[in-house]
Amino acid sequence: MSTAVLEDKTAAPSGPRSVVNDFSIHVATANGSGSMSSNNILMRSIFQMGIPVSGKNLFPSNIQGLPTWFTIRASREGFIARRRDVGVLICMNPETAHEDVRTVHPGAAVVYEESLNLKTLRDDVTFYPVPFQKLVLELVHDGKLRRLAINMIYVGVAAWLLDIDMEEVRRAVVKQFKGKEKAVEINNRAIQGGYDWAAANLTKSDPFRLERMNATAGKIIIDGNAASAIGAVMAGVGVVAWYPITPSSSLAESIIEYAKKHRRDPVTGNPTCAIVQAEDELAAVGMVLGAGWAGARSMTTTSGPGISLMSEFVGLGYYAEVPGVIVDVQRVGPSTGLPTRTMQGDILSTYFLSHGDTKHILLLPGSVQECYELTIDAFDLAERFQTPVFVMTDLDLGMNNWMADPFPYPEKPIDRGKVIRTEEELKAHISKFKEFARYRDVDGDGIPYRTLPGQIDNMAAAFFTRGSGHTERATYSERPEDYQANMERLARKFETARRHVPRPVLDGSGARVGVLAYGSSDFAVQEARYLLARKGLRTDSLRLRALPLTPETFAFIAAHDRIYVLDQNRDGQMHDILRLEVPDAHVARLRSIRHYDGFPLDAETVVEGIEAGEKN
Amino acid sequence: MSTAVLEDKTAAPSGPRSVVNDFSIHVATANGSGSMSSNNILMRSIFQMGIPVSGKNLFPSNIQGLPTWFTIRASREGFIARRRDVGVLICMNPETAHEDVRTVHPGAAVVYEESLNLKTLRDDVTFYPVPFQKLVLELVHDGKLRRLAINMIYVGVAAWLLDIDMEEVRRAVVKQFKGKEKAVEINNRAIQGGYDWAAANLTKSDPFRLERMNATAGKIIIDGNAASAIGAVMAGVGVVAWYPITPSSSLAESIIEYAKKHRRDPVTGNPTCAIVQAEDELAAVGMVLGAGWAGARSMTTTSGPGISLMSEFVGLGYYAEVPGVIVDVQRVGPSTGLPTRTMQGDILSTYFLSHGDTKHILLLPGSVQECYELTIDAFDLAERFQTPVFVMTDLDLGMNNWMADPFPYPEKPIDRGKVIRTEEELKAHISKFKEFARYRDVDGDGIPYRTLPGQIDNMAAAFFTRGSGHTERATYSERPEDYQANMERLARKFETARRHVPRPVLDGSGARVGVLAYGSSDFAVQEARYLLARKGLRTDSLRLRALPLTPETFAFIAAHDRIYVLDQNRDGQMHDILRLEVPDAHVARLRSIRHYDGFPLDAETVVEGIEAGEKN
Amino acid sequence: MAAEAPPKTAPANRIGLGVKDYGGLKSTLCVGCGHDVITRQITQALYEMGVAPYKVGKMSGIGCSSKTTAYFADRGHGFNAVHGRMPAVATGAALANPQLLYLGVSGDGDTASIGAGQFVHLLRRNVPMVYIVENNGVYGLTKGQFSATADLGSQLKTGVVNDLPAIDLCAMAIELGCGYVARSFSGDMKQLVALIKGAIAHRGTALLDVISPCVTFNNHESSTKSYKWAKDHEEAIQEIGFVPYFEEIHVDYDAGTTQDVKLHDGSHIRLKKLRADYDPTQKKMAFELLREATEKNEFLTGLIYVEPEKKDFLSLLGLADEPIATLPMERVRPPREALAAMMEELR
Amino acid sequence: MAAEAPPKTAPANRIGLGVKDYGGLKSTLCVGCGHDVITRQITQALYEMGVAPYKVGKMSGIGCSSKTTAYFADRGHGFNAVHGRMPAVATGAALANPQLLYLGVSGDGDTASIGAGQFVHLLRRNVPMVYIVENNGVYGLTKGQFSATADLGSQLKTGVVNDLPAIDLCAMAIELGCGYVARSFSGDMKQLVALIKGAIAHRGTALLDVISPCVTFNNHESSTKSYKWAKDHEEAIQEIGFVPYFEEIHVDYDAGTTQDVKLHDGSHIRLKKLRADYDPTQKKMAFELLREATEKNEFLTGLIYVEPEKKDFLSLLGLADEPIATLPMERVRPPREALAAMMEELR
Ligand SMILES: Cc1ncc(C[n+]2csc(CCOP(=O)(O)OP(=O)(O)O)c2C)c(N)n1
Ligand SMILES: Cc1ncc(C[n+]2csc(CCOP(=O)(O)OP(=O)(O)O)c2C)c(N)n1
Ligand code: SF4
Ligand code: SF4
Ligand SMILES: [Mg+2]
Ligand SMILES: [Mg+2]
Repeated sequence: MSTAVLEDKTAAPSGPRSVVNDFSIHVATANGSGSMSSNNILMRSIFQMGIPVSGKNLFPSNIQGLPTWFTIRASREGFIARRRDVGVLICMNPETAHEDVRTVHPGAAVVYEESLNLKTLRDDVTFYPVPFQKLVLELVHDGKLRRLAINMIYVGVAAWLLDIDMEEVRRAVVKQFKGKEKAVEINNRAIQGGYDWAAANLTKSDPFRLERMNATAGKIIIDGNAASAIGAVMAGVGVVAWYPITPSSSLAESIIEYAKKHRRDPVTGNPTCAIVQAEDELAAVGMVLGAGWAGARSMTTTSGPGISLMSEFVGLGYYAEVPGVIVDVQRVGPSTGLPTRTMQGDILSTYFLSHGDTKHILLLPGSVQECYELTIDAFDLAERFQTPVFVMTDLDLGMNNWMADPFPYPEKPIDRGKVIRTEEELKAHISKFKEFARYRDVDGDGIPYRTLPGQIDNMAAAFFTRGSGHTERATYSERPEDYQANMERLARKFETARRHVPRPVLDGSGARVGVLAYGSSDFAVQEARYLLARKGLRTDSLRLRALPLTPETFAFIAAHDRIYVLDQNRDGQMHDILRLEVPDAHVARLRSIRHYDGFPLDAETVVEGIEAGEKN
Repeated sequence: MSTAVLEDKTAAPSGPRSVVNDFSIHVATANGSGSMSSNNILMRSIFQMGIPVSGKNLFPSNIQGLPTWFTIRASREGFIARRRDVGVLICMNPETAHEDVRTVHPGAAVVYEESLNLKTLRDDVTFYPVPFQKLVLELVHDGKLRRLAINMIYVGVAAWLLDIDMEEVRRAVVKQFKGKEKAVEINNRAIQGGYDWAAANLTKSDPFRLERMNATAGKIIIDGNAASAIGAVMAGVGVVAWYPITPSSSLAESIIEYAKKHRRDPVTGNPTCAIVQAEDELAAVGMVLGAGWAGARSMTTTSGPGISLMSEFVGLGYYAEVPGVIVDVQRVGPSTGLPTRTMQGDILSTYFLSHGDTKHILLLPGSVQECYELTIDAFDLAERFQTPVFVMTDLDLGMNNWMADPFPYPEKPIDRGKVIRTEEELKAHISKFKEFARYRDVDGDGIPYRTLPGQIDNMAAAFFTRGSGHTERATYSERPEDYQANMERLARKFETARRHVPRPVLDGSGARVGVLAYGSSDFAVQEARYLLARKGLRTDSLRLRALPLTPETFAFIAAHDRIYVLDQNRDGQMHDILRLEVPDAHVARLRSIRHYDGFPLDAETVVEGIEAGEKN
Repeated sequence: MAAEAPPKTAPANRIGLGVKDYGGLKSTLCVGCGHDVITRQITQALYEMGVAPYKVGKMSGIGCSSKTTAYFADRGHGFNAVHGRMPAVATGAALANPQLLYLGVSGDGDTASIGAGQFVHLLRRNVPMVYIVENNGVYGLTKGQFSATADLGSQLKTGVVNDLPAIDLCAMAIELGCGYVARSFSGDMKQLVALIKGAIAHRGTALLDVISPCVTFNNHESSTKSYKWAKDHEEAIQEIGFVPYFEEIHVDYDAGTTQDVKLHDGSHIRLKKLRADYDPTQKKMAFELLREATEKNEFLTGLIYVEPEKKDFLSLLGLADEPIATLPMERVRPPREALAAMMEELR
Repeated sequence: MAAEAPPKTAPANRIGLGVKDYGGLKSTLCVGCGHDVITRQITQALYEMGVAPYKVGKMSGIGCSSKTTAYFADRGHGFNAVHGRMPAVATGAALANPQLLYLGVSGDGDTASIGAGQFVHLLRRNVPMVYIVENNGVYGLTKGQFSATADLGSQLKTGVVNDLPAIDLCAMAIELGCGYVARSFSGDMKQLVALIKGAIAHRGTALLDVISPCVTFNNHESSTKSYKWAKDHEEAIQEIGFVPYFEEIHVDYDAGTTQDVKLHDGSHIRLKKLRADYDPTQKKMAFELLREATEKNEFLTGLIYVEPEKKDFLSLLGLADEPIATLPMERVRPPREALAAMMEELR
């Protein structure tokens, strides 16, 4: 198990003692070489054996030819965060082979194209040279197909080496190629060829093995972007305006796919979701606000650079109170940064996005299931609070493969917020509150009522939406009282949001030390707590699922002596937001742990950070 | 003096006891009615009498016809902040006359067009009805000129009422109309007419009088935008790209004027400053970065909405390390907000502007002289730190009239930072550091060296500027070590900046209570401290002049029990930044006082805030 | 009420409303501003077309011109977007609810300077809306700087000369496939009303580039966007009549001198040619006309190009006319089986 | 070295450099990408023109195309701006130092989609630079979505059909006053080199819209930007010869069939007409040509419009050729008297 392998690092080379269902497989190939299907098949086969898995793709910001790595982690305990140490390395990329081997942990098994001659590089790992080039010539006759097929051969070799059930592999192949006869047949031949060659020519001498278990029954494998897309489709999104940007593009593209099938009007058969590729992010968010103003559930998907470009429009949405959902699949910034690496780098700047006094609602999914659920919530909150709501995911969640239970059907009916839809509702409103004033706080929660353009043929229903100063009646005003009162109401509205945003997730048993994390950090945090516990350090944990902070968070901080705040960014952005909002007396309890090299967070980093903190 | 008049509020109506050189004159007119010249003449006349003055224009966001107010404050003590109470009200605008009179303080003197019939509105002020309409018919024969001339008549009336020396008035007229004979003559006639009519028909029965003193000799009157413009011209700005936006437009337009005269090459006679009106703010800041990269001192001027639009490009400047100066003349946000009102609303969002981990250098001028000086500093800092530097002024500083000593000539030579300009310098650098690596921290201060395009015909001098991940050698990189090391260097560079940005201004005598302010708040703060002292509460003050915070600020906070932080925004933005950066133990000392109705800060607000805080 | 209250005597239109019912707040623009004149023509056109005022979506950006949407049809909702970004907001609104008449008013700075990018893409998509540019060659609201439509060589009061060529919004619109492109002058009320009515009858983006003098900053001698200059130079290429679909057509016109164009809603626009055989349905002629006008520095007004059959953005997307905005939950949230199917695929 | 190392045997050019001296880093683009071919033509053109490599300012935005500025002339500085904003950065650089040759490479998404606004204004200003659009009709770097230059009706691999008209960058450029407008194809190396050399010789913005197939996402049967489609459909309107100013001119050409255009730096471009009497100095013809090409769905390449005498932005601003960027303090900081004078006015 994890710790065992952590120990392995020291005890090199590892003997015959076997490591079962708890190691990771690291495949090094070149971008655009079609290795993605092989890796999926490998991962699915393990998954189908009932073993918890996760798959992470580490790819470059180009389309073809640069190094790519795919890591499959099998974890009996069900830990699916990234882990630093590699059990089995498959070297298919000459460019990186040497460094790949050099950086692998002692005791690892290394499969490689024999012509690369890596054997001599070190003596504390087990080498398995394989003549991939030769084999592919024998196994695949159509030259055009070889470039891809060669990657299937290592699937076969790995299957033999790790005891992967070939039945499952064949099932995975069928699934991967959606039953396309020819493809299935060719790839199966290549895989079988690799398997047979390995059986005939290799002798197993490393500890890593896979054994059937029963921990994945009924589960699905999905990436966070697809999950968010399903959420949007189920939430009844009506207008999607987007501009392509890694790592968010596949979110919009999944919506297109799902909407085609599942968003036709049961009554008329017409599409009930309009999807537009905008000319840029300013236009995308502008369309979102236009649609939100007109009464549709609208959204856009983007990443850091897009968020910056949306900044002016988001201020308009905040101040004029127009709903809209913005999903930020975060990547490494600043600027263009590392488009294909993961980070939680936009938290602070998005929380305060746009000039003037602004604060926004941010939702923070911590799993693919929450990508689904919080995307649905985002639409309810956007319309309830009549403001742009952000869903902050990241590349690790959004583009990597995660195991999850099937998503539950949303039982909660859609909440469209305080909208006066008909002449009758208008009359009722007026008789209750004397008049309809767009920006008047008649309920004391800071949230006013709105009407939609073109719905009610009544002078009293019409109002003017603007980003300039306005009265409660939505008329233009520069009067200091009007301005200040409105800004105070907006602050009040934000306070109301504290009671409506998703609550944090607590795991507490009265420990003195708390671990506070959010988003994709959770997997590593939970694994780290497990490891720390085995080392005798008990911790409680709180996972934020939204900003503004809710009462539970303040209570958690009040209940612990030291709270370690996990940020996947340089500046400890969430730590800073907490510092701004917790009571003075508790400020000193907050400690910041930061991880920001572009790789997903791993348990060891968390363990090291907390252990270091506890030392002094 | 101030307090005396504060008392007046209660003692209504004030008797014959006279208030000398310490009250404000409030002129209510309509926008575009040409009252600006009259108000300037009135202000200048007082100024020329040696009495400290300030003039504030409260105007609407339109071009013609809406209410406008101009307030002239005369202050023997030299306090030039806005004051709430009005001594003398001049009502020229029928639209607002009633409210103007209703809101004036007891004891005030009210001059008004007699046909408005305001007398009956209250009995605790002194009314002076004047037949302006009739008078202008007699005094001005050319019908077209009457609309403007009528405003000159109230200058004459005020002169008589307040004992303003008509000699000074005539001098001011000449200055205002740059000696244009006809204009001078017509306006003098109107003014004299008003004066004579008043002398013949009014009896002075209010306490307000002006007396010659000697506190303005040699001083200038200027607005902050013109001051910044002079700063830019003296700093040797080479490229100015701007997009019009209130209240910053006059800054760029002043540069155009001053550059025409003073920025021709002494050698060739060619312009040494290129000024371009860009198509929008994204383009403006893009041009600034392009010019900064090519080696010119470049700048743009804008306000909140522009800052939001510049957000993506600013992240590029931060990460690719390209110098540029951005002046933000802040107005009331969010969104379009109140374009003609003042606020310090962009501090927090600008400090953290753009996605990813970013922090920027902000300079905070607190007077017109500092608009001049800190604009010069901004260019040095931008080139020294190879990053965008922001000068955060506001509408009150930028567009209102302020008294100041003439600006000193910049004795410090221009600092162009770490630039390798010649083949020789390059050779020297290489022999010292083995090679030229654009992003390597060879000096330990986080600041690397740069070369300029097209200057050195040597392979070693060339490098590639990009917003994506890069090595010390400026080559493309996605390696985690490269990324993290570079981000840490950028953080180090920011720490270095703490030792180079303008120091705060301290006024301390060991009091327990500290007042911490920045920008245009200073005038009100200093007046408030004076008032509090007279009430027995001693305070020390610190005025920030830049972010990041410098050691003096931490020392100041360490040395005081309670520190009141003045913010002209809703959310206490500077208070929050302090909270993030002060030691845990001092967090509880910070108290936030916020003023955000769009009017300039006044002393009473500060006094009330501090007194309230001291009570509990 | 509109900037200047229309005659109280105006008869009721086909939906029983008087011109007053199409009014808005009192204008806060400068006395004599061309924009206020256009506001009145918009009011008049809406009234004559019998548009239900609450079905008008008034879109604009930022500028004096953009303020004017508050001065008419105040039974309809209005949306002042941010500067230069009206097109995106209007596009989003049209997607959400195609049943409104989106009437956009923008300025030359709002459209041709900061807004150029969105303008280009709005036209390319052919989003159904009336897009009126109140073109005065300057930024009025920021006190008179040149915009990107300022003519080459024209002068500011301050004496500053514009040395960049003007962007011809009509030429750009035609190049980008716009199906209704007209140029007019705020001083030519009769023509303007007819062109606005035609724009309302058209389906797709209808662009009206209307010269609208800024009396405060660009109405002086050396200006080429002043009332005087425009009056002296305007040359209408047609005399424009409009026959709405709800009035029967009198066929009493001479096909030789007059061209009849049937618009999307069945209305007809009647063009009495003032330029021998100019045919606005011929793109080739339109380009030619505009190019020559620029070269010869002519100020031509009228319907420059029209393509009534062009498909608009919504039909290209296959959207129905029923607004997505107001569909009930049952019609937008997929049933349990649908989610189950999605999950099954992922097993 | 350039994507594919040029023959070592290449002779030295007029400043004694070989073609290798104009090379850059190894390309990381897909094997067969049209962009790499263009990179080689740029390298070749710089070499043949004898441009000092360190005097080249390589500008670009974001995209596969924008990456290519790293693959040539690595003795010059390069600047990858943010997506779609190369024009502003290039403009600022040109103002700071007019002595560089600004060579910009962008993509169709970078220029026509997000960049449309800045593109419009760059052209309007006529900023001196070579602006090459590597046009593949898709967003390569984000995996093949349609860009705004995708042709009406063209299809993605996924079967998605583009139902919006393509933006014709050449037509837009001419409309906006660009003085050197050409269209070419990465497969037509001879023509491309000549056109790039002409662009370098021109003063002002020189736009080259070069069809450059994306072999990974837009090179399939149903694509209208594939190698096959382009090869099958390309029709050159001229055969282009280029005579640099530093070589004496041979006047042996037939004025009837060949047109000689003298460019700003004294070089000549020789156009052997393949289309009877097409004259690229006639704006009217240029518009006509492009309009018809669009209607008939023709793929015409060559020098479409040229106006060698047009003033560029820097001369309009009255800027000298000496870079502002490097003026010493004495020449940019006004003397004491100047400040004193400013203060005096404010007394
Ligand atoms: C992002 C942004 N930049 C600048 C401004 C300032 N601004 C307001 S209106 C305007 C130009 C208006 O010109 P135009 O569109 O021609 O309208 P006009 O006033 O001439 O009718 C500008 C630059 C703004 N409001 N927002
Ligand atoms: C602000 C911003 N939005 C989106 C992106 C993502 N992005 C990178 S390249 C690109 C489009 C590239 O297309 P094109 O300009 O045609 O270049 P090509 O790759 O086709 O050569 C996009 C949308 C980005 N980098 N920045
Ligand atoms: S400034 Fe010009 S555009 Fe604006 S309202 Fe006045 S006249 Fe009209
Ligand atoms: S994706 Fe297309 S454009 Fe990008 S490098 Fe590959 S072939 Fe070229
Ligand atoms: Mg205008
Ligand atoms: Mg492309």
